[in-house]
Amino acid sequence: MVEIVLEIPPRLDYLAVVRLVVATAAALDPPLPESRLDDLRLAVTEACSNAIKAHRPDAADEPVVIACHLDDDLFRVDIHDRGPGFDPDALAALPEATDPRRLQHESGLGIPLIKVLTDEVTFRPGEGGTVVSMTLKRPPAPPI
Amino acid sequence: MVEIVLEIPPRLDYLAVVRLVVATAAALDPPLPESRLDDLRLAVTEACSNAIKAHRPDAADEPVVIACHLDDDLFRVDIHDRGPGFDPDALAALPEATDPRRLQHESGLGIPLIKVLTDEVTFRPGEGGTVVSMTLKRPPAPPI
Amino acid sequence: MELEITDTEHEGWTVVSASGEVDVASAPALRTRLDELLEAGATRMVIDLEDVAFIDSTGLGVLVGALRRGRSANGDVRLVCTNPRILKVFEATGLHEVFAIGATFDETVASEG
Amino acid sequence: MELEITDTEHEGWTVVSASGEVDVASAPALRTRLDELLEAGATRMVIDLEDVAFIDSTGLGVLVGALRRGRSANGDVRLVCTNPRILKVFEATGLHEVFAIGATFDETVASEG
Ligand SMILES: Nc1ncnc2c1ncn2[C@@H]1O[C@H](COP(=O)(O)OP(=O)(O)O)[C@@H](O)[C@H]1O
Ligand SMILES: Nc1ncnc2c1ncn2[C@@H]1O[C@H](COP(=O)(O)OP(=O)(O)O)[C@@H](O)[C@H]1O
Repeated sequence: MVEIVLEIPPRLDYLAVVRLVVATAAALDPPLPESRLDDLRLAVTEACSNAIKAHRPDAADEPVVIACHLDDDLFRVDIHDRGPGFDPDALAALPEATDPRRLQHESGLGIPLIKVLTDEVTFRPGEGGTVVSMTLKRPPAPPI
Repeated sequence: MVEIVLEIPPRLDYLAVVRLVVATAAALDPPLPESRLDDLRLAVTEACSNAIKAHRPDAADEPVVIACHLDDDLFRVDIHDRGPGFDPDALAALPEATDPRRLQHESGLGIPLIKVLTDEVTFRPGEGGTVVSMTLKRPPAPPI
Repeated sequence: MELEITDTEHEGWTVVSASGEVDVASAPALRTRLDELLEAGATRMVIDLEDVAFIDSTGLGVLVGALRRGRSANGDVRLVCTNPRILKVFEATGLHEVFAIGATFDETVASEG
Repeated sequence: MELEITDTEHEGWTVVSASGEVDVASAPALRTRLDELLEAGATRMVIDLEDVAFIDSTGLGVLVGALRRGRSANGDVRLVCTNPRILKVFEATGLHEVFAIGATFDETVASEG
Protein backbone atom coordinates (compact mmCIF):
# COMPACT_ATOMS: atom_id res chain seq x y z
CA MET A 1 0.00 0.00 0.00
CA VAL A 2 1.22 3.43 -0.96
CA GLU A 3 0.68 6.62 1.02
CA ILE A 4 0.94 10.26 -0.05
CA VAL A 5 0.55 12.81 2.74
CA LEU A 6 0.01 16.55 2.46
CA GLU A 7 0.10 18.94 5.39
CA ILE A 8 -1.29 22.44 4.95
CA PRO A 9 -1.91 25.43 7.16
CA PRO A 10 -5.58 25.66 8.19
CA ARG A 11 -6.41 28.27 5.54
CA LEU A 12 -9.01 28.11 2.79
CA ASP A 13 -6.66 29.45 0.12
CA TYR A 14 -4.82 26.11 0.19
CA LEU A 15 -7.83 24.14 -1.04
CA ALA A 16 -6.77 24.42 -4.67
CA VAL A 17 -3.43 22.76 -3.75
CA VAL A 18 -5.29 20.00 -1.92
CA ARG A 19 -7.54 19.28 -4.92
CA LEU A 20 -4.53 19.13 -7.15
CA VAL A 21 -2.53 16.75 -4.97
CA VAL A 22 -5.39 14.39 -4.24
CA ALA A 23 -6.49 14.24 -7.88
CA THR A 24 -2.89 13.68 -9.01
CA ALA A 25 -2.48 10.84 -6.50
CA ALA A 26 -5.78 9.30 -7.63
CA ALA A 27 -4.69 9.52 -11.26
CA LEU A 28 -1.71 7.26 -10.58
CA ASP A 29 -1.93 3.81 -12.15
CA PRO A 30 -4.60 2.36 -12.17
CA PRO A 31 -6.18 5.82 -12.45
CA LEU A 32 -9.69 6.66 -11.30
CA PRO A 33 -11.81 7.53 -14.34
CA GLU A 34 -12.16 11.27 -15.07
CA SER A 35 -15.72 11.51 -13.70
CA ARG A 36 -14.69 9.89 -10.41
CA LEU A 37 -11.75 12.31 -10.17
CA ASP A 38 -14.33 15.11 -10.36
CA ASP A 39 -16.31 13.47 -7.54
CA LEU A 40 -13.15 13.16 -5.49
CA ARG A 41 -12.06 16.77 -6.07
CA LEU A 42 -15.41 18.03 -4.84
CA ALA A 43 -15.73 15.63 -1.87
CA VAL A 44 -12.20 16.53 -0.74
CA THR A 45 -12.91 20.24 -1.10
CA GLU A 46 -16.01 19.88 1.08
CA ALA A 47 -14.33 17.79 3.77
CA CYS A 48 -11.21 19.90 3.82
CA SER A 49 -13.09 23.17 3.97
CA ASN A 50 -15.05 21.80 6.96
CA ALA A 51 -11.76 20.70 8.54
CA ILE A 52 -10.18 24.13 8.07
CA LYS A 53 -13.24 25.87 9.52
CA ALA A 54 -13.37 23.48 12.50
CA HIS A 55 -9.62 23.70 13.28
CA ARG A 56 -9.14 25.35 16.68
CA PRO A 57 -7.70 28.89 16.40
CA ASP A 58 -5.16 28.03 19.11
CA ALA A 59 -3.97 25.11 16.92
CA ALA A 60 -3.37 27.36 13.91
CA ASP A 61 0.31 26.33 13.93
CA GLU A 62 -0.65 22.69 13.53
CA PRO A 63 -1.48 21.49 10.03
CA VAL A 64 -4.59 20.00 8.54
CA VAL A 65 -3.33 16.61 7.32
CA ILE A 66 -4.55 15.05 4.07
CA ALA A 67 -3.39 11.43 3.68
CA CYS A 68 -4.06 9.50 0.46
CA HIS A 69 -3.86 5.71 0.67
CA LEU A 70 -3.59 3.78 -2.57
CA ASP A 71 -4.59 0.17 -2.28
CA ASP A 72 -5.02 -2.35 -5.08
CA ASP A 73 -8.78 -1.78 -5.26
CA LEU A 74 -9.38 1.31 -3.14
CA PHE A 75 -8.37 4.94 -3.04
CA ARG A 76 -8.85 6.39 0.42
CA VAL A 77 -8.22 9.91 1.63
CA ASP A 78 -8.24 10.79 5.33
CA ILE A 79 -8.61 14.41 6.38
CA HIS A 80 -7.52 15.17 9.91
CA ASP A 81 -8.30 18.41 11.72
CA ARG A 82 -7.87 19.70 15.27
CA GLY A 83 -11.44 20.79 15.85
CA PRO A 84 -14.20 20.10 18.36
CA GLY A 85 -15.68 17.15 16.44
CA PHE A 86 -19.36 16.76 15.56
CA ASP A 87 -22.11 14.19 15.10
CA PRO A 88 -22.85 13.83 11.38
CA ASP A 89 -26.05 11.90 12.11
CA ALA A 90 -27.44 14.79 14.13
CA LEU A 91 -27.38 17.24 11.22
CA ALA A 92 -30.85 18.38 10.15
CA ALA A 93 -31.87 17.40 6.61
CA LEU A 94 -32.47 20.25 4.14
CA PRO A 95 -36.05 20.90 2.91
CA GLU A 96 -36.99 19.23 -0.40
CA ALA A 97 -36.08 21.08 -3.60
CA THR A 98 -39.79 21.75 -4.25
CA ASP A 99 -40.33 23.25 -0.78
CA PRO A 100 -40.13 27.08 -0.92
CA ARG A 101 -38.27 26.96 2.41
CA ARG A 102 -35.36 25.34 0.55
CA LEU A 103 -34.22 28.86 -0.41
CA GLN A 104 -33.67 29.78 3.25
CA HIS A 105 -30.64 27.47 3.33
CA GLU A 106 -27.38 28.62 1.81
CA SER A 107 -25.25 26.04 3.64
CA GLY A 108 -25.42 22.44 4.77
CA LEU A 109 -24.73 20.80 1.39
CA GLY A 110 -21.18 19.63 2.16
CA ILE A 111 -21.79 16.39 4.07
CA PRO A 112 -24.72 15.34 1.81
CA LEU A 113 -22.47 15.90 -1.24
CA ILE A 114 -19.62 13.89 0.29
CA LYS A 115 -22.05 11.00 0.91
CA VAL A 116 -23.31 11.03 -2.69
CA LEU A 117 -19.88 11.47 -4.31
CA THR A 118 -17.86 8.82 -2.46
CA ASP A 119 -18.32 5.06 -2.17
CA GLU A 120 -17.90 5.25 1.60
CA VAL A 121 -17.34 7.95 4.19
CA THR A 122 -16.70 7.65 7.91
CA PHE A 123 -16.29 10.35 10.55
CA ARG A 124 -14.35 9.51 13.69
CA PRO A 125 -12.58 11.31 16.50
CA GLY A 126 -8.79 11.26 16.16
CA GLU A 127 -5.83 12.92 17.94
CA GLY A 128 -7.44 16.10 19.20
CA GLY A 129 -9.88 16.46 16.34
CA THR A 130 -11.81 14.69 13.62
CA VAL A 131 -10.75 12.29 10.86
CA VAL A 132 -12.99 12.15 7.81
CA SER A 133 -12.19 9.05 5.71
CA MET A 134 -13.49 8.93 2.15
CA THR A 135 -13.10 5.87 -0.06
CA LEU A 136 -13.54 5.45 -3.81
CA LYS A 137 -13.15 2.14 -5.61
CA ARG A 138 -10.27 1.95 -8.08
CA PRO A 139 -10.79 0.24 -11.42
CA PRO A 140 -9.22 -3.24 -11.68
CA ALA A 141 -5.65 -3.17 -13.03
CA PRO A 142 -5.44 -4.57 -16.57
CA PRO A 143 -4.32 -8.23 -16.62
CA ILE A 144 -0.60 -8.74 -17.32
CA MET B 1 5.81 31.30 8.40
CA VAL B 2 3.75 28.83 6.47
CA GLU B 3 4.69 25.21 5.83
CA ILE B 4 3.36 22.74 3.25
CA VAL B 5 4.64 19.21 3.59
CA LEU B 6 4.36 16.35 1.11
CA GLU B 7 5.35 12.77 1.86
CA ILE B 8 5.78 10.35 -1.02
CA PRO B 9 6.90 6.76 -1.42
CA PRO B 10 10.53 6.58 -2.64
CA ARG B 11 9.53 5.99 -6.27
CA LEU B 12 10.45 8.03 -9.33
CA ASP B 13 6.91 8.03 -10.74
CA TYR B 14 5.90 10.45 -7.97
CA LEU B 15 8.20 13.21 -9.22
CA ALA B 16 5.47 14.78 -11.34
CA VAL B 17 3.32 15.13 -8.18
CA VAL B 18 6.25 16.72 -6.34
CA ARG B 19 6.84 19.28 -9.09
CA LEU B 20 3.19 20.15 -9.07
CA VAL B 21 2.92 20.63 -5.32
CA VAL B 22 6.11 22.61 -4.94
CA ALA B 23 5.30 24.88 -7.87
CA THR B 24 1.75 25.40 -6.59
CA ALA B 25 3.09 26.31 -3.14
CA ALA B 26 5.61 28.70 -4.68
CA ALA B 27 2.87 30.33 -6.76
CA LEU B 28 1.01 31.38 -3.60
CA ASP B 29 0.96 35.08 -2.92
CA PRO B 30 3.49 36.71 -3.44
CA PRO B 31 4.18 34.24 -6.28
CA LEU B 32 7.61 33.48 -7.68
CA PRO B 33 7.81 34.75 -11.26
CA GLU B 34 7.14 32.11 -13.95
CA SER B 35 10.83 31.72 -14.89
CA ARG B 36 11.81 31.11 -11.26
CA LEU B 37 9.02 28.53 -10.97
CA ASP B 38 10.71 26.72 -13.87
CA ASP B 39 14.04 26.86 -12.03
CA LEU B 40 12.36 25.51 -8.91
CA ARG B 41 10.57 22.67 -10.73
CA LEU B 42 13.86 21.49 -12.21
CA ALA B 43 15.94 21.90 -9.04
CA VAL B 44 13.32 20.00 -7.03
CA THR B 45 13.16 17.24 -9.62
CA GLU B 46 16.94 16.81 -9.46
CA ALA B 47 17.15 16.83 -5.67
CA CYS B 48 14.14 14.59 -5.25
CA SER B 49 15.31 12.10 -7.84
CA ASN B 50 18.66 11.89 -6.01
CA ALA B 51 16.79 11.43 -2.72
CA ILE B 52 14.65 8.62 -4.13
CA LYS B 53 17.69 6.87 -5.58
CA ALA B 54 19.64 7.23 -2.31
CA HIS B 55 16.76 6.06 -0.07
CA ARG B 56 17.73 2.77 1.59
CA PRO B 57 15.77 -0.20 0.21
CA ASP B 58 15.07 -1.36 3.77
CA ALA B 59 13.45 2.04 4.43
CA ALA B 60 11.11 1.73 1.43
CA ASP B 61 8.12 2.02 3.80
CA GLU B 62 9.34 5.36 5.04
CA PRO B 63 8.54 8.39 2.89
CA VAL B 64 10.73 10.91 1.16
CA VAL B 65 9.60 14.18 2.75
CA ILE B 66 9.32 17.42 0.80
CA ALA B 67 8.71 20.43 3.05
CA CYS B 68 8.01 23.88 1.59
CA HIS B 69 8.56 26.86 3.88
CA LEU B 70 7.05 30.16 2.83
CA ASP B 71 8.64 33.14 4.49
CA ASP B 72 8.04 36.80 3.74
CA ASP B 73 11.10 37.02 1.49
CA LEU B 74 12.17 33.41 0.96
CA PHE B 75 10.76 30.22 -0.45
CA ARG B 76 12.63 27.20 0.91
CA VAL B 77 12.11 23.55 0.11
CA ASP B 78 13.77 20.82 2.17
CA ILE B 79 14.04 17.31 0.74
CA HIS B 80 14.70 14.62 3.28
CA ASP B 81 15.73 11.07 2.38
CA ARG B 82 16.86 8.00 4.33
CA GLY B 83 20.03 7.35 2.38
CA PRO B 84 23.75 6.97 3.12
CA GLY B 85 24.56 10.66 2.67
CA PHE B 86 27.36 12.04 0.49
CA ASP B 87 29.91 14.81 0.24
CA PRO B 88 28.80 17.25 -2.48
CA ASP B 89 32.23 18.95 -2.49
CA ALA B 90 33.93 15.67 -3.36
CA LEU B 91 32.05 15.24 -6.65
CA ALA B 92 34.35 15.39 -9.71
CA ALA B 93 33.66 18.28 -12.09
CA LEU B 94 32.50 17.35 -15.60
CA PRO B 95 34.86 18.02 -18.55
CA GLU B 96 34.34 21.32 -20.40
CA ALA B 97 31.71 21.40 -23.13
CA THR B 98 34.45 21.74 -25.76
CA ASP B 99 36.36 18.70 -24.46
CA PRO B 100 35.50 15.58 -26.52
CA ARG B 101 35.54 13.59 -23.28
CA ARG B 102 32.39 15.52 -22.23
CA LEU B 103 30.39 12.97 -24.23
CA GLN B 104 31.55 10.13 -21.95
CA HIS B 105 29.35 11.55 -19.17
CA GLU B 106 25.64 10.94 -19.25
CA SER B 107 25.12 11.74 -15.58
CA GLY B 108 26.39 14.13 -12.93
CA LEU B 109 24.43 17.21 -14.01
CA GLY B 110 21.94 17.22 -11.11
CA ILE B 111 23.92 18.95 -8.37
CA PRO B 112 25.49 21.49 -10.77
CA LEU B 113 22.00 22.36 -12.05
CA ILE B 114 20.63 22.76 -8.52
CA LYS B 115 23.47 25.17 -7.72
CA VAL B 116 22.80 27.29 -10.81
CA LEU B 117 19.00 27.30 -10.49
CA THR B 118 18.58 28.17 -6.79
CA ASP B 119 19.72 31.16 -4.77
CA GLU B 120 21.16 28.91 -2.10
CA VAL B 121 21.51 25.19 -1.51
CA THR B 122 22.80 23.31 1.52
CA PHE B 123 23.30 19.59 2.06
CA ARG B 124 23.31 18.27 5.60
CA PRO B 125 22.86 14.97 7.40
CA GLY B 126 19.45 14.62 9.05
CA GLU B 127 17.50 11.83 10.82
CA GLY B 128 18.97 8.76 9.17
CA GLY B 129 19.62 10.40 5.81
CA THR B 130 20.25 13.65 3.97
CA VAL B 131 18.39 16.96 3.92
CA VAL B 132 18.85 19.09 0.80
CA SER B 133 17.64 22.66 1.44
CA MET B 134 17.03 24.88 -1.56
CA THR B 135 16.12 28.55 -1.23
CA LEU B 136 14.74 30.99 -3.78
CA LYS B 137 14.07 34.65 -3.02
CA ARG B 138 10.42 35.70 -3.20
CA PRO B 139 9.51 39.01 -4.80
CA PRO B 140 8.59 41.77 -2.34
CA ALA B 141 4.86 41.91 -1.53
CA PRO B 142 3.21 44.96 -3.10
CA PRO B 143 2.84 47.85 -0.62
CA ILE B 144 -0.61 48.05 1.01
CA MET C 1 -7.32 29.35 -11.22
CA GLU C 2 -8.81 32.65 -10.18
CA LEU C 3 -12.50 33.46 -10.44
CA GLU C 4 -13.41 36.24 -12.85
CA ILE C 5 -16.83 37.87 -12.86
CA THR C 6 -18.23 40.20 -15.52
CA ASP C 7 -21.73 41.54 -16.08
CA THR C 8 -23.71 43.11 -18.89
CA GLU C 9 -27.33 43.99 -19.72
CA HIS C 10 -29.22 41.93 -22.30
CA GLU C 11 -32.92 42.12 -23.22
CA GLY C 12 -33.97 43.29 -19.78
CA TRP C 13 -31.80 40.77 -17.91
CA THR C 14 -28.51 41.31 -16.11
CA VAL C 15 -26.15 38.64 -17.42
CA VAL C 16 -23.38 37.74 -14.97
CA SER C 17 -20.61 35.56 -16.39
CA ALA C 18 -18.34 33.70 -14.02
CA SER C 19 -15.13 32.07 -15.16
CA GLY C 20 -12.75 29.90 -13.14
CA GLU C 21 -13.28 27.96 -9.92
CA VAL C 22 -16.11 28.90 -7.57
CA ASP C 23 -15.05 27.43 -4.24
CA VAL C 24 -15.23 28.43 -0.60
CA ALA C 25 -12.17 30.66 -1.14
CA SER C 26 -13.49 32.50 -4.21
CA ALA C 27 -17.27 32.38 -3.62
CA PRO C 28 -17.34 35.45 -1.32
CA ALA C 29 -16.27 37.61 -4.29
CA LEU C 30 -19.19 36.23 -6.31
CA ARG C 31 -21.58 36.82 -3.39
CA THR C 32 -20.41 40.43 -3.06
CA ARG C 33 -20.87 41.12 -6.78
CA LEU C 34 -24.34 39.53 -6.89
CA ASP C 35 -25.39 41.44 -3.77
CA GLU C 36 -24.25 44.73 -5.31
CA LEU C 37 -26.22 44.02 -8.47
CA LEU C 38 -29.37 42.97 -6.54
CA GLU C 39 -29.00 46.03 -4.33
CA ALA C 40 -28.85 48.19 -7.47
CA GLY C 41 -32.14 46.69 -8.65
CA ALA C 42 -30.90 43.94 -10.98
CA THR C 43 -33.45 41.41 -9.78
CA ARG C 44 -33.78 39.65 -13.15
CA MET C 45 -30.46 37.93 -13.49
CA VAL C 46 -28.96 35.24 -15.72
CA ILE C 47 -25.78 33.70 -14.34
CA ASP C 48 -23.66 32.13 -17.04
CA LEU C 49 -21.63 29.20 -15.69
CA GLU C 50 -20.24 28.05 -19.06
CA ASP C 51 -16.66 28.97 -18.10
CA VAL C 52 -16.86 27.62 -14.57
CA ALA C 53 -14.58 24.60 -14.20
CA PHE C 54 -15.44 23.78 -10.58
CA ILE C 55 -18.15 24.67 -8.07
CA ASP C 56 -18.47 23.59 -4.44
CA SER C 57 -21.28 23.79 -1.89
CA THR C 58 -20.33 27.33 -0.88
CA GLY C 59 -20.63 28.41 -4.53
CA LEU C 60 -24.03 26.71 -4.75
CA GLY C 61 -25.08 28.47 -1.53
CA VAL C 62 -24.22 31.85 -3.05
CA LEU C 63 -26.47 31.06 -6.03
CA VAL C 64 -29.30 29.98 -3.71
CA GLY C 65 -28.98 33.21 -1.74
CA ALA C 66 -29.14 35.28 -4.92
CA LEU C 67 -32.20 33.34 -6.10
CA ARG C 68 -33.97 34.00 -2.78
CA ARG C 69 -33.25 37.71 -2.92
CA GLY C 70 -34.17 37.95 -6.61
CA ARG C 71 -37.48 36.12 -6.17
CA SER C 72 -38.41 38.04 -3.02
CA ALA C 73 -38.07 41.20 -5.14
CA ASN C 74 -40.35 39.62 -7.77
CA GLY C 75 -37.39 38.90 -10.01
CA ASP C 76 -35.59 35.65 -10.79
CA VAL C 77 -32.11 34.21 -11.05
CA ARG C 78 -31.60 31.74 -13.89
CA LEU C 79 -28.58 29.80 -15.01
CA VAL C 80 -26.83 28.97 -18.26
CA CYS C 81 -24.89 25.73 -18.03
CA THR C 82 -24.13 22.81 -20.33
CA ASN C 83 -20.94 21.50 -18.68
CA PRO C 84 -21.82 17.99 -17.46
CA ARG C 85 -19.30 18.29 -14.58
CA ILE C 86 -21.17 21.30 -13.21
CA LEU C 87 -24.68 20.02 -14.03
CA LYS C 88 -23.84 16.85 -12.09
CA VAL C 89 -23.30 18.91 -8.93
CA PHE C 90 -26.71 20.53 -9.31
CA GLU C 91 -28.25 17.11 -9.75
CA ALA C 92 -26.37 15.61 -6.79
CA THR C 93 -27.85 18.33 -4.55
CA GLY C 94 -31.35 18.51 -6.05
CA LEU C 95 -30.71 22.14 -6.99
CA HIS C 96 -31.46 21.39 -10.67
CA GLU C 97 -35.11 21.42 -9.50
CA VAL C 98 -34.68 24.76 -7.76
CA PHE C 99 -33.07 26.70 -10.59
CA ALA C 100 -34.15 27.24 -14.16
CA ILE C 101 -31.09 26.03 -16.08
CA GLY C 102 -30.83 26.46 -19.86
CA ALA C 103 -28.19 25.66 -22.44
CA THR C 104 -28.25 29.27 -23.73
CA PHE C 105 -29.44 32.69 -22.62
CA ASP C 106 -32.50 32.37 -24.91
CA GLU C 107 -33.39 28.97 -23.54
CA THR C 108 -33.12 29.93 -19.87
CA VAL C 109 -35.12 33.18 -20.21
CA ALA C 110 -37.80 31.38 -22.27
CA SER C 111 -38.29 28.67 -19.63
CA GLU C 112 -41.21 28.68 -17.17
CA GLY C 113 -38.79 29.61 -14.38
CA MET D 1 1.91 14.38 -18.74
CA GLU D 2 3.20 11.31 -20.55
CA LEU D 3 6.11 11.35 -22.97
CA GLU D 4 5.27 10.48 -26.57
CA ILE D 5 7.93 9.66 -29.13
CA THR D 6 7.45 9.39 -32.89
CA ASP D 7 9.98 9.13 -35.74
CA THR D 8 10.04 9.68 -39.46
CA GLU D 9 12.60 9.96 -42.28
CA HIS D 10 13.32 13.33 -43.87
CA GLU D 11 16.03 14.24 -46.39
CA GLY D 12 18.40 11.55 -45.16
CA TRP D 13 17.85 12.30 -41.49
CA THR D 14 15.81 10.38 -38.93
CA VAL D 15 13.59 12.92 -37.24
CA VAL D 16 12.55 11.92 -33.71
CA SER D 17 9.83 14.06 -32.15
CA ALA D 18 9.35 13.96 -28.41
CA SER D 19 6.30 15.44 -26.75
CA GLY D 20 5.59 15.78 -23.03
CA GLU D 21 7.93 15.72 -20.03
CA VAL D 22 11.37 14.09 -20.31
CA ASP D 23 12.31 13.34 -16.73
CA VAL D 24 14.07 10.56 -14.85
CA ALA D 25 10.83 8.55 -14.93
CA SER D 26 10.16 8.88 -18.67
CA ALA D 27 13.71 9.25 -20.05
CA PRO D 28 14.38 5.47 -20.17
CA ALA D 29 11.66 5.13 -22.84
CA LEU D 30 13.43 7.80 -24.92
CA ARG D 31 16.80 6.10 -24.41
CA THR D 32 15.36 2.76 -25.56
CA ARG D 33 13.82 4.29 -28.69
CA LEU D 34 17.01 6.18 -29.62
CA ASP D 35 19.13 3.06 -29.03
CA GLU D 36 16.87 1.02 -31.30
CA LEU D 37 17.13 3.61 -34.04
CA LEU D 38 20.94 3.91 -33.71
CA GLU D 39 21.19 0.12 -33.67
CA ALA D 40 19.18 0.05 -36.90
CA GLY D 41 21.70 2.42 -38.50
CA ALA D 42 19.93 5.77 -38.01
CA THR D 43 23.11 7.59 -37.07
CA ARG D 44 22.06 10.92 -38.59
CA MET D 45 19.33 12.03 -36.25
CA VAL D 46 17.39 15.23 -35.60
CA ILE D 47 15.57 15.28 -32.26
CA ASP D 48 12.69 17.72 -32.24
CA LEU D 49 12.08 19.09 -28.74
CA GLU D 50 9.45 21.66 -29.74
CA ASP D 51 6.69 19.84 -27.83
CA VAL D 52 8.82 19.06 -24.78
CA ALA D 53 7.52 21.01 -21.78
CA PHE D 54 10.14 19.85 -19.28
CA ILE D 55 13.54 18.17 -19.35
CA ASP D 56 15.76 17.15 -16.45
CA SER D 57 19.38 16.02 -16.18
CA THR D 58 18.48 12.39 -16.95
CA GLY D 59 16.79 13.51 -20.17
CA LEU D 60 19.88 15.56 -21.07
CA GLY D 61 22.04 12.52 -20.33
CA VAL D 62 20.02 10.44 -22.78
CA LEU D 63 20.64 13.04 -25.49
CA VAL D 64 24.38 13.11 -24.71
CA GLY D 65 24.53 9.31 -24.94
CA ALA D 66 22.78 9.35 -28.32
CA LEU D 67 25.17 12.05 -29.57
CA ARG D 68 28.18 9.98 -28.52
CA ARG D 69 26.90 6.89 -30.26
CA GLY D 70 25.85 8.82 -33.37
CA ARG D 71 29.21 10.60 -33.70
CA SER D 72 31.21 7.45 -33.04
CA ALA D 73 29.40 5.94 -36.04
CA ASN D 74 30.32 9.03 -38.10
CA GLY D 75 26.82 10.38 -37.79
CA ASP D 76 25.41 13.22 -35.69
CA VAL D 77 22.53 14.03 -33.39
CA ARG D 78 21.11 17.53 -33.74
CA LEU D 79 18.29 19.28 -31.99
CA VAL D 80 15.35 21.48 -32.92
CA CYS D 81 14.32 23.73 -30.04
CA THR D 82 13.02 27.28 -29.66
CA ASN D 83 11.30 26.98 -26.27
CA PRO D 84 13.21 29.35 -23.96
CA ARG D 85 12.39 27.15 -20.93
CA ILE D 86 14.18 24.21 -22.53
CA LEU D 87 17.01 26.24 -24.10
CA LYS D 88 17.73 27.68 -20.66
CA VAL D 89 18.48 24.18 -19.33
CA PHE D 90 20.97 23.55 -22.16
CA GLU D 91 22.63 26.86 -21.35
CA ALA D 92 22.70 26.20 -17.60
CA THR D 93 24.62 22.97 -18.25
CA GLY D 94 26.88 24.16 -21.09
CA LEU D 95 25.26 21.59 -23.39
CA HIS D 96 24.26 24.31 -25.86
CA GLU D 97 27.95 24.20 -26.87
CA VAL D 98 27.89 20.44 -27.28
CA PHE D 99 24.80 20.13 -29.49
CA ALA D 100 23.91 21.79 -32.75
CA ILE D 101 20.55 23.37 -31.90
CA GLY D 102 18.43 25.03 -34.60
CA ALA D 103 15.04 26.69 -34.64
CA THR D 104 13.87 24.43 -37.50
CA PHE D 105 14.88 21.19 -39.18
CA ASP D 106 16.45 23.14 -42.06
CA GLU D 107 18.43 25.35 -39.71
CA THR D 108 19.81 22.53 -37.61
CA VAL D 109 20.85 20.33 -40.57
CA ALA D 110 22.44 23.34 -42.33
CA SER D 111 24.60 24.19 -39.30
CA GLU D 112 28.28 23.27 -39.03
CA GLY D 113 27.40 20.58 -36.43
N1 LIG E 1 -14.55 18.29 10.47
C1 LIG E 1 -15.56 18.83 11.18
N2 LIG E 1 -15.38 19.17 12.47
C2 LIG E 1 -16.39 19.73 13.19
N3 LIG E 1 -17.61 19.99 12.70
C3 LIG E 1 -17.85 19.67 11.39
C4 LIG E 1 -16.85 19.08 10.57
N4 LIG E 1 -17.40 18.87 9.35
C5 LIG E 1 -18.67 19.32 9.41
N5 LIG E 1 -18.95 19.81 10.63
C6 LIG E 1 -20.24 20.38 11.10
O1 LIG E 1 -21.27 19.92 10.26
C7 LIG E 1 -21.98 21.02 9.69
C8 LIG E 1 -22.50 20.66 8.32
O2 LIG E 1 -21.42 20.57 7.40
P1 LIG E 1 -21.70 20.65 5.84
O3 LIG E 1 -22.76 19.68 5.46
O4 LIG E 1 -20.40 20.53 5.14
O5 LIG E 1 -22.33 22.08 5.61
P2 LIG E 1 -21.71 23.54 5.88
O6 LIG E 1 -20.21 23.37 5.97
O7 LIG E 1 -22.15 24.32 4.71
O8 LIG E 1 -22.35 23.98 7.17
C9 LIG E 1 -21.00 22.17 9.71
O9 LIG E 1 -21.67 23.42 9.74
C10 LIG E 1 -20.24 21.89 11.01
O10 LIG E 1 -20.94 22.40 12.11
N1 LIG F 1 20.49 12.80 -1.44
C1 LIG F 1 21.62 12.12 -1.76
N2 LIG F 1 22.04 11.10 -0.97
C2 LIG F 1 23.16 10.40 -1.27
N3 LIG F 1 23.92 10.66 -2.37
C3 LIG F 1 23.56 11.64 -3.20
C4 LIG F 1 22.41 12.44 -2.94
N4 LIG F 1 22.31 13.37 -3.93
C5 LIG F 1 23.34 13.16 -4.75
N5 LIG F 1 24.13 12.12 -4.33
C6 LIG F 1 25.35 11.60 -4.96
O1 LIG F 1 25.90 12.60 -5.78
C7 LIG F 1 26.07 12.11 -7.11
C8 LIG F 1 25.89 13.21 -8.12
O2 LIG F 1 24.53 13.63 -8.16
P1 LIG F 1 24.01 14.45 -9.40
O3 LIG F 1 24.88 15.63 -9.64
O4 LIG F 1 22.57 14.73 -9.17
O5 LIG F 1 24.19 13.49 -10.64
P2 LIG F 1 23.56 12.05 -10.93
O6 LIG F 1 22.35 11.92 -10.06
O7 LIG F 1 23.24 12.12 -12.38
O8 LIG F 1 24.67 11.08 -10.60
C9 LIG F 1 25.05 11.00 -7.24
O9 LIG F 1 25.42 10.07 -8.22
C10 LIG F 1 25.05 10.40 -5.84
O10 LIG F 1 26.12 9.51 -5.68
